[in-house]
Amino acid sequence: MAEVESTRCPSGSHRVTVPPLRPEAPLTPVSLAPPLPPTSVPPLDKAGLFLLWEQMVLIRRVEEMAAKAYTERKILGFCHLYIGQESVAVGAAAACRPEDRWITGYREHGQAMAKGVPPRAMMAELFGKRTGASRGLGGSMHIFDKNVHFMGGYGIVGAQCALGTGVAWSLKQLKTGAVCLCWFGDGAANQGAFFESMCLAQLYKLPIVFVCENNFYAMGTSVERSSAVIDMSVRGLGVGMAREQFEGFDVEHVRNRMSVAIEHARSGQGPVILEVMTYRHRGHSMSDPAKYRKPGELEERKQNSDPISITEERLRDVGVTDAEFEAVRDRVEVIAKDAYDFADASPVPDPADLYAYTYAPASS
Amino acid sequence: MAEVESTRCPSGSHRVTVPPLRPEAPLTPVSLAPPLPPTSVPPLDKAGLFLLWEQMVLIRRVEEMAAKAYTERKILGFCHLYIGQESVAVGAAAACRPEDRWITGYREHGQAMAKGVPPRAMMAELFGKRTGASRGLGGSMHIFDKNVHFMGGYGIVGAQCALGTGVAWSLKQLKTGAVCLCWFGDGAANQGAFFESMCLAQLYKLPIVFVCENNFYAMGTSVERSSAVIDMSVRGLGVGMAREQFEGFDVEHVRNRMSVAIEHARSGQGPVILEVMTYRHRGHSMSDPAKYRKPGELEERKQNSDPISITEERLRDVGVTDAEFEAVRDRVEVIAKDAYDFADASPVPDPADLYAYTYAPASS
Amino acid sequence: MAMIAMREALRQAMVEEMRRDPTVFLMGEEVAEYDGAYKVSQGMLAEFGPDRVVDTPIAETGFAGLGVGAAMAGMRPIIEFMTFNFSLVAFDQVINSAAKVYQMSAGQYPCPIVFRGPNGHAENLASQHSTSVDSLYAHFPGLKVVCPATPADAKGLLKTAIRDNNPVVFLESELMYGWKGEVPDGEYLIPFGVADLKREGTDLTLISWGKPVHTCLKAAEELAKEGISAQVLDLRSLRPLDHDAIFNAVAKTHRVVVVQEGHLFAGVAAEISARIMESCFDLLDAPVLRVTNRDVPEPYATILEKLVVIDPERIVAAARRVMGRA
Amino acid sequence: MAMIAMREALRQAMVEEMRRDPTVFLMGEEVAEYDGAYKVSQGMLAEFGPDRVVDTPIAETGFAGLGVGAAMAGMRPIIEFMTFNFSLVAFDQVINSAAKVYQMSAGQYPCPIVFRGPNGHAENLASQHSTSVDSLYAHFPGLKVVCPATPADAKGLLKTAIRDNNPVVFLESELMYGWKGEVPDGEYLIPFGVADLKREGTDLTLISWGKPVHTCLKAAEELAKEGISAQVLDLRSLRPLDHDAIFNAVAKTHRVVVVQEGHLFAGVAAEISARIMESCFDLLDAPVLRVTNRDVPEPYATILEKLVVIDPERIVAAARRVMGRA
Ligand SMILES: Cc1ncc(C[n+]2csc(CCOP(=O)(O)OP(=O)(O)O)c2C)c(N)n1
Ligand SMILES: Cc1ncc(C[n+]2csc(CCOP(=O)(O)OP(=O)(O)O)c2C)c(N)n1
Ligand SMILES: [Mg+2]
Ligand SMILES: [Mg+2]
Repeated sequence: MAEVESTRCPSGSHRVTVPPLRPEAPLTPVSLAPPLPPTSVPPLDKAGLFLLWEQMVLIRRVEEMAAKAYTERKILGFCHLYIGQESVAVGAAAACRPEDRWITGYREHGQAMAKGVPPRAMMAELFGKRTGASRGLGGSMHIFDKNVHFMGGYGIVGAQCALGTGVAWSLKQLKTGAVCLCWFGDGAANQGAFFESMCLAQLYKLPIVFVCENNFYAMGTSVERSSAVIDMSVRGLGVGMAREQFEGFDVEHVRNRMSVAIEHARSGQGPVILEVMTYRHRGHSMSDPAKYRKPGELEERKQNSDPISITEERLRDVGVTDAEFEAVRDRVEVIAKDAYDFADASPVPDPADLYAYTYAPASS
Repeated sequence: MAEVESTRCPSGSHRVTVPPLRPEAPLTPVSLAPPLPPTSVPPLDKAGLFLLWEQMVLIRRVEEMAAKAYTERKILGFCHLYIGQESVAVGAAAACRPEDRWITGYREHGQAMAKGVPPRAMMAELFGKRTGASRGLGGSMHIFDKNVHFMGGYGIVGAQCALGTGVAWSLKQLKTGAVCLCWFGDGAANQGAFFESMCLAQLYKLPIVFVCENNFYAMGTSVERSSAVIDMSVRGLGVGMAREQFEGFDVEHVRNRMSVAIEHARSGQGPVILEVMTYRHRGHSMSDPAKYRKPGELEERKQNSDPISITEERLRDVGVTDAEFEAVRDRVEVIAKDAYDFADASPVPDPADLYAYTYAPASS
Repeated sequence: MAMIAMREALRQAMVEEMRRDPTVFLMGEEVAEYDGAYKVSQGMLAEFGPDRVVDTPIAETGFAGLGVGAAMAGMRPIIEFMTFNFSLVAFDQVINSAAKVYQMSAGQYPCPIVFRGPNGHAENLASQHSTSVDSLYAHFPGLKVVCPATPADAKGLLKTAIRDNNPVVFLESELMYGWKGEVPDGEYLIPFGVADLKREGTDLTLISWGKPVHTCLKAAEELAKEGISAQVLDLRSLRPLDHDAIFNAVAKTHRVVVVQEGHLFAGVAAEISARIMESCFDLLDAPVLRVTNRDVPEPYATILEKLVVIDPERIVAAARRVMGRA
Repeated sequence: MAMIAMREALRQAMVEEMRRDPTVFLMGEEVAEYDGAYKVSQGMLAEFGPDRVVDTPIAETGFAGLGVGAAMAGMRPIIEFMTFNFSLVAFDQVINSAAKVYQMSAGQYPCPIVFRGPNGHAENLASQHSTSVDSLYAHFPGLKVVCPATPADAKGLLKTAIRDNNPVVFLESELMYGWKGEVPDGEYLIPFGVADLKREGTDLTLISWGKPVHTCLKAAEELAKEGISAQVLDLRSLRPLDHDAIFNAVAKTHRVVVVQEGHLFAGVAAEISARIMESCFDLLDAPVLRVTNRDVPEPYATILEKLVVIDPERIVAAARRVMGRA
C-alpha cells in the first residue's frame, strides 16, 4: 500500500527548466490615505489665545491642588495628572462644538475640564464625594458629565476606542452632525481594541477622530521600547485611515490641526487618526517617581516645551501685560481653591448610592 | 465666588492677531519598510514542479474524499475545505525546512498535509478516530502533528497569530534557526489578536512570517465588505513590518516569494507579513451553499485560477505526458482511498482518552 | 397560537421591536447579507436596510464595544455573537464596559444593549466551540442573563431584553433554532426574574434553564415510569433570579436536582445549590445534586462527546439518588 | 527561617527557578526596567538580562498568547498581568488556547505556563480595577488555579507552578505584597491540592484562600472572645481542590462559613458550599454560609467601598448565624 512520504517538503535543490509564469513584483501598489489639507480656521486673536492660556492655567492649578490633596490623603487610589499636556485638550476643545462627544482614558482631568466639566464636580469626584461628577462612585479614572457630553474616563487601556466608535456610530445614525473625539495614549496604541476600532470606524466611515497623545511614556516604558514604530498615527495606514502627526505644545497649532481633522470627520469623509506629541511633567500616577527619564530630559522639556510658557511668550509678544496675567492667575486661583474647598466640604456618598447604580430602572 | 464658565470652549470667532508659532506640515515623514528583494532561489526543474503538482493533487483528492465522507456522516461538525488554495500551502512547504513550525486556523487540511501530516492521520482525525492526528479529540479544526512541527489548527479566528508569535519567540531564544509560518485568513486580519501579534513580533524582531491567505471571503463576507483596505499585508505598515502581496495560484511563484520572506525572517531581520491572493472553490464549511459569490465568479476562477490546472499546463509545456500525469493520479488515488479506508476501519477513541488529556502529567 | 421555530420567534421579537423603535439595530457577523449564520435574522436586511442590520468584520472586541458606545449615545443595539464562544474575545468589553458604565457614571449613561447568540454545546465542534458562558456572565452584577427554553419564552424574553435599559446577555442554543413550539398571537412580553414551572410534580424538582430544560422534561418522563413525580422548573433568567419560585419548589418537593450545561466548578448550578442550602436547609430531605458536563474540555469524537454532555440518563440517576433509590 | 515580604518570596521563587532552568522567563508590562509595577521582579533584569526578563507593550492578548506559543515550543514562560483585571482582555487566550491546547493536540503540546499577578480588591480603585477572577478561571478544566495567603506558601507554590506542565493561574494580592512572614530556608516546594489548616478550632470552620484567609484569622480571634472556637482552612489551590481537607473539616466542626473575595453569584464559594452539601449533608449541623463582596461593581469612595468588601465583622456575623447565635 502506498505510503505518505510523497507529501513531505521537496528538497528544493532542483535545476532550472520551467519558465516562471508571473512577474515577481508585488501586485497592487499601496495607496495611502492622502494627507489632511492645511488649516482653514482663522487664526486666533489676542483675546482668543488669552482665553486658551487661562484654561490651561486653570487646569494646571486644579491638578496641582489635586496633587496636594493626594498627599493629604483626601484623594486615594490612582491619580494620573495631565500636567504638561494641557495644550492638547484645550486646543482640541477650541476646535470642537459643544455637542461633540469626548471619551478617553484615566488621565482625563484636563480633558474633562477643557470639555466643560466644572472644576468643583471634578475635584469632588477625586475626593469621592456625593457632589462629584460621578457621585463618588468613579473617582479619578471615571469622570463623567453628560451635560457637557464628556462620556467618561475608563481604566482599561484602549477599551474606550471601541466605545468611542460606537458613540460615533450613533452620532451618525441619529444625524446629529456631532463628532466623537476619542482619546488614548501611545501605550494604548498597542491594544487590539484600538486596532479593531480603527478597522470598524474606517469601514463604516464614522465621524470620529482618534487622538493619540504621545507623551513619550506608557508608565515606565518609553515609546521606542514599546513599539517598532514611534509615530502612532502610522497605525492608521494599515486600515486606510487619514492620519497626521504634529507637535502639541502650541495650543493654537493644536486647535488648527484638530479643526481640520474634526471637519474631515464631520463632513462625512470618515475618521482621522492624529498623533499629538506632548509630554507629561509628573510621574505616571502619584506613586511613580519617574526614574526612567533620561537625565535632564524633564528640565529640558519644562524649559522648552511647556505649553503654558509657550503661549505666555506669544501673548507677551502681542502685548499682554504682567498685570493682565496676574489678574487671570488670581481668578484661576480662586476657582481652583473653591473647587478644593467645595470638594472638601461636600458630604460623602450615601450608602444607598451603592445599590442605586448597579442597574438602570426598567422603564426608559 | 467665581464660577466655572471660563473652562468651556471658546466660540472660535476671534480675529487674526497672533502669529502662528509652528509650520503646519506633519512632523515626521512616514518611513515604510523597504520592499522585499527579488527571489534568489533557483527556479524549479521539471521534476521539482511535478512533485509540487502531485502534492496539490493529493491534497485535493484527500479533501474530496473528506467531502464524500461528510455527506456519509462519517465526518461531523465543521469541515472547512482548502480546495482551490493548494498552491499556497504546497508552495510554502517547498520554501521551508523541516524544522520550521507551522500554525494555522481551522481550514488546515491542506496545510497539514503540505507540512507532512500523513493523509491517514489526518483523515482518521476527521473521522474522530483513535488513530487520528489528535486521537479524535480535535477533529477537522484541530489537527496537530508534533513529528512534522505542525502546531495545530485553531478555531478562534486570529488567536493563532499570538501563539505563532510565541512559537517564534522560543525558536529565537532556543537558537534553533527555525522560522514560524503563521497562517490566517483575510477575515482574521480584523482581529485584535493579529494586530497585537504584529506589534510584538516586530518589536522583538521574531523569526515569523505571517501568511494571510486572502481567499476573497470570510464566510459570506467578501473582503471589500469587511475591510476598508483589501490588501491585508498593508496592515503591516502600521507596525513597520516588511510586507508583500502576491497572487498565489502559481505554486512556484508562491515558493519563490515565500523563500524570500522566510529567508528574511530566518536571517534575523524580523518578521514579514504576506498576503497571498487565492480562492476557495467550496463553501466556507460543508453547510455553506456560498450564494454570496457573483454570478459566474466561481466558474471563472476554476477556469483561470485553478492552481492544479495552471501547473499542469506549465508541465505540459515542458513535456510531461498524459501517461505521466495518469500514473501520478493513480498513485494519489491509492493514497487518498487508503486514507479513507484506514480512517473508516480505525477504532473510535477509548473513553479513557476523555480524561487523559485535560492535564499533562506533573513531571516533565 | 402559531407553531413556529425558535429562530423565527427570535426574529419576530427583533422585527417587532425594530418596527416599534427606530433606535434598535442588529449588528454582528453575517447577520445581514448572509441572513445570519443560523438564519435567525433571515429577511431582516431586506426590511430594515444596511444601517439597521449591519454586517461586521471579525472584530468582536470592536463591535461589542461599538455596541456599548452606541447604547450610551442613545441607540439600542442588539449585538449578535455568531456563537458565544467568540464573546470570550470581547469579554473585557462586556464585563468592564457594558456591565459597569452605568455605575461608573453614577447613572448618567445607561447601557441598553442586548448581546445574543448561541451558547454552549452544539455537536462535534470540539473544545473551542462548545463553551457555556452562563456562569461567566451571571457572575457579574450589572448584567442581566436570560436563557429561554421555548420559542414562546424566547420571543417574550427577547422583546423584554431589547426594551431593558441594561446590558442583557441573551443565551440561545444552536441545536434549538429549528425546534418548534406554540407562540401566542399578538404582542406580549415576559418579565425577567419569573421562572416557569414547565411540568408539575410532587416528589422532586429538576431546576434548569435553556436547552437542558428539555433534557429535564425527558428525564421526568422516565422518572414517571418509575413512579417518581418530578416537576421541572425553568428559571428563564439567571440575573435576576426567581428566588421565590426556587424556594416554593423546595418547600413543595424537598428534593432538588439542578441541571446545567457547561462546567461544574463554580457554575450557576453551584449557586442555586448554595442558595437553597442557605435559605431552605430545613426543608431539604436530601442534598441538592447537580448534573453538569464532565470536567473536561469537550472532545470532537461522538463517543467521547456523549460522555461529556448531560443526558436524561444522568438526570434520572441523580434523581434516583436524591429520592434515596440509588 | 527569614522574615520576608510576599513580593520577595515571589521573587525568590522566580529567581531560583530561572537559575535552575534556562527555559524559564518572565514577561509582562514593566517587569524589567521598572522592576515591576509592584516591584515583585526587582533586580531580576540585572541578573537575567532582557531576553529573560522582558518588558512588553500593553498588549495582553498578544503577550498572553505569545506565552502559550512559547510554552508549546519548549520554554516555560511566567506571564505577569500587571493586575488580573487586564487578563480579561486576554481571556480568550487563557481559556481557549492555554487551557485547551494539551487536550486538542491529544497530549502532543503541553503548555507549561504561569499567569501571575495581583487579583481582586486593592483600595479605592473603583470598578474596573477591582475584579476577582478566581471564579472565572477555576471554572475551566485544563487550568490550575493557585492563591497563596502567606510568603512561605507563595514561594513554595510558585516554584511548583513554574515546574508544572500545565497552565497555572497564580493569584496574588496587591495589598499583600508588603506583608511579611517566615519563609523556610533552602529550597522547598508545596504541592497543589493540599489545603493548610492555618488555625485549629472545634466549633466551626472558616474556609478561604488568598488574602481573605487573614480576614478569617482576625474573625477567628474575635469569635474566640465570644467563646466560639473557629478553625481556618486555607485551600491554597482551587484547582486542584483538596476535597479531603474540606470534608475532614466538616466532619470535625459540622459548621462552615466559606469566605471569598469577589462576587457571590456562581463564585468559588458556591462551589465549596454545593460540594459540602453533596458529600457531607448528614454531617452538617447548619447550612454552609458564604461571605463575599456585595453584589455591586466596586465603588471608589472609601465609605462605600468598605460596605462592599468582606471584613471580619461580616465573617463573625455569619459565624454566629451558623452557630445559631444570631
Ligand atoms: C488593558 C490594560 N493593561 C494595563 C493597564 C495598566 N496601565 C494603566 S495606564 C498604563 C500606561 C498607559 O500608557 P499610555 O497609553 O501611553 O497613556 P498615558 O498614561 O501615557 O497617558 C498601563 C500599562 C491597564 N489599565 N489596562
Ligand atoms: C473570534 C471568532 N469569531 C468568529 C468566528 C466564526 N468564524 C469562523 S471562520 C470565520 C471566517 C473567517 O474568514 P477568513 O479569516 O477569511 O478565513 P477563511 O475561512 O476564508 O479561510 C468566522 C467568522 C470564529 N471562529 N472566531
Ligand atoms: Mg503615554
Ligand atoms: Mg477568507
